[in-house]
Amino acid sequence: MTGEQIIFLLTALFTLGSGVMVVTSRNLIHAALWLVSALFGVAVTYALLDAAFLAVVQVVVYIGAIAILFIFAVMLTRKDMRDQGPQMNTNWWFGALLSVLVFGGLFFLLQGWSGLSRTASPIPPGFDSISELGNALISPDAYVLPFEVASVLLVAALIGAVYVAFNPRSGDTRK
Amino acid sequence: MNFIDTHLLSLILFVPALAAVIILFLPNGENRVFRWFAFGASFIPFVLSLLVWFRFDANQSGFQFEEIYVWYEAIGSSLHLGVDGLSLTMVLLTTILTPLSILASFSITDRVKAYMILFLLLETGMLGVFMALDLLIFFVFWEVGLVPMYFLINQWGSANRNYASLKFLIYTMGGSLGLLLGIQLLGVLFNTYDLQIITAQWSTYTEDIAGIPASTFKTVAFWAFVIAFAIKVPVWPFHTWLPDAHTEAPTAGSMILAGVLLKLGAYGFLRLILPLYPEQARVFAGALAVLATAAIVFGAFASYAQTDFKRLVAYSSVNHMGFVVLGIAAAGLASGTPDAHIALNGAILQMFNHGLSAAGMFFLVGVIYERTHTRNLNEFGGLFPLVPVYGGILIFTSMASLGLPGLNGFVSEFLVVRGAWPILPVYTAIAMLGLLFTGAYILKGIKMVLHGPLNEHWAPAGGEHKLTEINTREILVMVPLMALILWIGIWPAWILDVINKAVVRLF
Amino acid sequence: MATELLIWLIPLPPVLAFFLIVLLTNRNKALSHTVGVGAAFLSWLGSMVVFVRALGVEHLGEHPFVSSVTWLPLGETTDTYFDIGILVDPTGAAVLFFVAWTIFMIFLYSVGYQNFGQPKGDHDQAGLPPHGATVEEHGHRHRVPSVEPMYSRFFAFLGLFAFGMYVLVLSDNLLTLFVGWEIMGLCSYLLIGFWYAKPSAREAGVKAFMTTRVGDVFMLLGVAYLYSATGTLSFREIFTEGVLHTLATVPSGVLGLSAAGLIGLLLFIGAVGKSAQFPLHVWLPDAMEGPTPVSAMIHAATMVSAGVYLVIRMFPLISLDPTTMAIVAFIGAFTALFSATIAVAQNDIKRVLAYSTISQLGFMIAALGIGAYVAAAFHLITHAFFKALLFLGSGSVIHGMEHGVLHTGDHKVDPQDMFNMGGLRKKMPITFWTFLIGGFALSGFPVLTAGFWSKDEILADAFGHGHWAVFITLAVAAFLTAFYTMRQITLTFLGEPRTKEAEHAQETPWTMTVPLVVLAFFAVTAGWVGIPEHFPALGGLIPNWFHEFVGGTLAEHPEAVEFSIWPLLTSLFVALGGLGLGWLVYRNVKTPAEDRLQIPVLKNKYYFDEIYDYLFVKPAYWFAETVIYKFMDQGVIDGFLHSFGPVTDRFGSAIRNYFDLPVINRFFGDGSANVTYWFGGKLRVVQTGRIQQYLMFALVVFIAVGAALYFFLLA
Amino acid sequence: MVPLSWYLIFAAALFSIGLFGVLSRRNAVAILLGVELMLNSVNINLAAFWRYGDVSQMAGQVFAIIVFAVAAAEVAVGLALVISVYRRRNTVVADEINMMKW
Repeated sequence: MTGEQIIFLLTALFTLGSGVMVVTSRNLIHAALWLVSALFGVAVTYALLDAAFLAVVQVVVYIGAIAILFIFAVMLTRKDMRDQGPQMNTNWWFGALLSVLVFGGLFFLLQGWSGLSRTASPIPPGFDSISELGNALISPDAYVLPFEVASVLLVAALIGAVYVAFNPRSGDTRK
Repeated sequence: MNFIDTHLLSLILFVPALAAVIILFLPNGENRVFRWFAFGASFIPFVLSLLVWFRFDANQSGFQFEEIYVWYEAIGSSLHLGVDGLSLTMVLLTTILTPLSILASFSITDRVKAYMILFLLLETGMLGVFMALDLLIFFVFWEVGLVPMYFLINQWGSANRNYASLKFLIYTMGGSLGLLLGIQLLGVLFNTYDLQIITAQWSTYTEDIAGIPASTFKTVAFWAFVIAFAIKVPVWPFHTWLPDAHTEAPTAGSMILAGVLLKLGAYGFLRLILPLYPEQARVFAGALAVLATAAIVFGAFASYAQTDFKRLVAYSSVNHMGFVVLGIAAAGLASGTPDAHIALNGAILQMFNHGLSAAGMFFLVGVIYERTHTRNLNEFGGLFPLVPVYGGILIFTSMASLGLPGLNGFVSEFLVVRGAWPILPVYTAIAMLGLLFTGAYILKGIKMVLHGPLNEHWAPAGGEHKLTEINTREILVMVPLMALILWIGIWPAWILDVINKAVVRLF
Repeated sequence: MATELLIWLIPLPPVLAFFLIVLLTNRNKALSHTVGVGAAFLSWLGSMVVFVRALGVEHLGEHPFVSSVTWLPLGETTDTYFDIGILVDPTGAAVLFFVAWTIFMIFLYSVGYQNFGQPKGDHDQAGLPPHGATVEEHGHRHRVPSVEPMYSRFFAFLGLFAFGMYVLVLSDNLLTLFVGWEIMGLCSYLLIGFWYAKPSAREAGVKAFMTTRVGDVFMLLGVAYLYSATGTLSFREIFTEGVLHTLATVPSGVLGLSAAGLIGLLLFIGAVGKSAQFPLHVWLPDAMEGPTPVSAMIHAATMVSAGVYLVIRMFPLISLDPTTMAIVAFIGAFTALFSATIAVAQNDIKRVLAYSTISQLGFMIAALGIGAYVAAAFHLITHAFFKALLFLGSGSVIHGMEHGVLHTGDHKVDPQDMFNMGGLRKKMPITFWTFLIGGFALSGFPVLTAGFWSKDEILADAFGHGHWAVFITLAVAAFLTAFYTMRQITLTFLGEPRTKEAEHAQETPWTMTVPLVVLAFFAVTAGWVGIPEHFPALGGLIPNWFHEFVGGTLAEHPEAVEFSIWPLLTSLFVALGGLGLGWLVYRNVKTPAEDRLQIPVLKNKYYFDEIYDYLFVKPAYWFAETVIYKFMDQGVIDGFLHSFGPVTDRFGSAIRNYFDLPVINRFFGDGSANVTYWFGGKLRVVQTGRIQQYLMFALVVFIAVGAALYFFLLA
Repeated sequence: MVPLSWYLIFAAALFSIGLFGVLSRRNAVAILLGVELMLNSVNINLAAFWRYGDVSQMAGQVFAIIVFAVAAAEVAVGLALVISVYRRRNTVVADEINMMKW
């Protein structure tokens, strides 16, 4: 077992453990914080995969923005947290069963796939994945269009979010 | 001008429909505008058909002024128009009678706009039938004509109009079901609806159709066609819609109904049945002659029995159209012989003549009805001194209807009798009984309306006539009719020449 | 002007006058009669010119005046065109002569008869005879005749009538002859019903039209038959040996007649209607409802002669078949006797003449039936003159009587009843003398009058050819003719006035008397052109020109019958005997009661009107109304059609009740809805609105489908 | 070297955990947390396939970045909705937000 494998296993265990805590914590703040740790684990995984840019973005965007957003949301709906009540709905066992089934199904499918035990070829020397990614994102021959569409989507989502979350009553008072 | 030259028929056909659409968009209110616009619009086809008449080369065989437009390519139907001597005569009749009928309708005050629209649509429908050289188009226009007529009767008719209009519509539609089926069959069989192609092939078609011998099939199809047209003509015993519809229709409606619509049926006989089913026509000519004779005789008798003036005139149509069918039956039995040609000449001329005189008669009944609000012959009597001009015109038109020599009806009736006598002597002889009673009912009409002691009800009271004389507009309606009646009576060659050349070539 | 062109033009003035009067001048009486009489004069002038020119042509029979134009294009080539044209052959010329004269005279006479120049009536109205006007003269009021309200119209109708007659006479073919024939029929109808507000006149007009129309439709058939058998209607083309031979040999298939026989019979039936022969005679007496000039012109001189003229024209054809000839002879002879017996019992001055007309036409028909072509034509012409004269004379008498009626003011007195007259010879001398001449001509007064010569020739022909039955019948009829004529003259003119009205009768104006004089002249002289060559004493003084001339029309020149004394003696006896007996019997008769011949059966014309009414008119109406209209059309046919309504309704109800409602609606329609409803109701618990449950369902399905796909497809 | 299967199984496991969260948590915010886990597992897959395939083809990474963007958008809108619903109905419990049912 190589060191890399050990690091991977640790990271995976950490991430999965955090994930389990995310979905099982009674306290929502805790759950959000567990999410941060799970996301961090994913960032490490990216790093293991030589996807440096993704790892950085994971940290900056997910942990820095999205997770914080969650914590804000949790706090804004604090009054109704009901930490005391059941955090699972009545069908949680069925959800668990389904999840296991999905996992089992995926596992089963993966087993039958020939490329499963493929190993990664070393990164060719001089290959700069970050600059390649940058080129790919803005090159007209590659992915500039999806990239732009994604940006439009983001703008739309933000405007929509503002609109949806906008409190008309507070709007009135501001007037 | 070039456009007009090459699209004469379609212009004649669609100008009325276009005018109807324009009237639809004219602002409501001023009835006068609708009237005059409709009159003017119906005058255009008349002028154009005169143009066609004078440019028509009677010596040329086949159809002239042909136009073909894509219509329904998938099933082989096209908007194919064209006229020969036979249809041209009918087109001319239609375009003459329509403006006159519209002029006669100037006294309509109720929903003039709708009335005029329907009338113009009616003209398009009728003209379409006469011009169509495509069976499907023929059928389409055949049915198109029904709808405006139905509404004209139903909306502007007199007391019993609902019954009459429904009877008219259902009866005619019912009859045309078989026609539609027959047309479909031909269309499917030949993959085209073009009349000329079908005529050339169907009359000699001998193969089995769907396992049924062609002759059996043709016999059934023949009767389907015959019944459709016989109802329209109408031939006894399919005639009872006619007195009801004619009686209840508004005056101009009756004029067109008697003047043109009945001719559609006879035209169908001539254009479709005789060319398509020469064999069957020969076999069943006897049956047709029986019906025609029955129409002549019973029509005359029934007319004689009427006390309703308009109904009397309506039954006279049965009587007169019987001669048309008699001529057709004779021609069917002996097609190709000179006798048959003479009979057909007579039949076609009779169609034209009856169009003139029946329209005139219905109009005159309408004139007196408008003034007295009754059609009951027993309530008239002795009106001649009050309305001398009207009386004179009535006698003149009645005499044309009676078939007085020197007026148009005689020429055609004589030709039919002359043509039918060597072919169907017995029926012709029996038909003479009808001719005799033609006199009886015509004279009854004159006697009960004009002659005799004055019915005091209409007597001038206090120096004022309750009954006003026929007015200038009404005289203007009658003058062209009377002029044509007299002209054809004295010198029929101008029209008979065209008819004759067509008949000799066609049959 | 070329004679042919002139002949074409002869019929035109009257018809132009008709249109002119109807359309333009009908408000101006003077202008209207000027136009009318002027037109008649022009036609008369043309006819006379043609007649004179015709006399100058040798063998006119072989080279008549002809001219034709194409009229109806029929068939492919120009040979098959139907031509119309004019023809003046000797018979035509002779007929044209008398037609032109009588028509012109009657036009002139009408001016006076319709009271031109008299004031407008006090209470006259269109459609009724004028009732007289009151005028003030020299301080006292008196009644005078008033002018006819429809004066202009009368001349218009007369003009149209004259047109019809000229067309008939001048036609070279049967079709235009028929055209003229029917136009006259129309005018006859219009003129009989001229005073249309009188119900009797109205009925008489319809009766005349319908009765003659019975004949006309047969005639039309005959024309059609002839046309289809020969391909032509032109007289000259039909009367060629080949055509006639074919017609005579081809069987018609009816009653064993040849085609010629059947055609002849059909045409003859037309003539029977027009010439009022038995059994279609009933209309003519009633036709006397019309104004008297009409009676004179249409119902004595011209139109009724048209029937005889037709038979004369078609004689070469009709004479081909002996059966037809026998029928013609029988009908003629029977009618002659039969109507003479009726005439004896009539009191109306015009009705007597009407029956006498029928009777005389019977003479002509009978003559034709026995082959006496020339004699018939001769009698036709002489009869036209003297009968027109008699009618006009009777009109004059009536007119005079009306004066009397106006004078006394007693409108109950019938100015036409002969028993109200008497002694008029002093009051109306011109009328009397001319009437006397006409009456004697009618009776066949020997030697002097035209009637004698023509009637004698008929009798001679019958005798000479051995037609005994016809001879005897006609002789008896001639005797009766003389008898009733003398009865009429005696009752009307002789003796003393029997009523005040008769005392105040007046002679009529010159427009009426001049025609009387002119016609009287012809009533005498017309006979002199046809005196048989072998007649004792007179024979040969004047050549038998008429026989030569008219006989020339026929291809085979008819032989003049051999002279025999017996028919001559018979003629003399019946004429003189009848006249004498009539005078003897009636010179002292004052009232109808004293008249022993007022036998009901005769007076009521053998009840023919009633019989026809029961046999034809009423059944026809019953048949038309009850059987055809009420029973067949409204009952059977409409009933059948109306039954479609209930049947369709029942059928539809049945389908609805037994198929649509239970099967379609309940089972398929409601059923499927119910199942869906039930199913939905069961299923709706699934719709919890909880998104997580939806997701679970989705996943379950996804897993299930995915697993199934995997195992069934991939594995 | 870590075989590809490890990454994939790891991603599958994370996906299932997220799925369980989505299916089972009552709180709407917690559901969104589960969604985030699922998105991340997908991203791991994308990155892994990039790394184990032809590294010069940047599709995997590009796709991952786009998923980031979508995730950000989803979170923004989702949380906005949650807050909006909370304001109106005073609840963020998914079971109680069921006014769209029949």
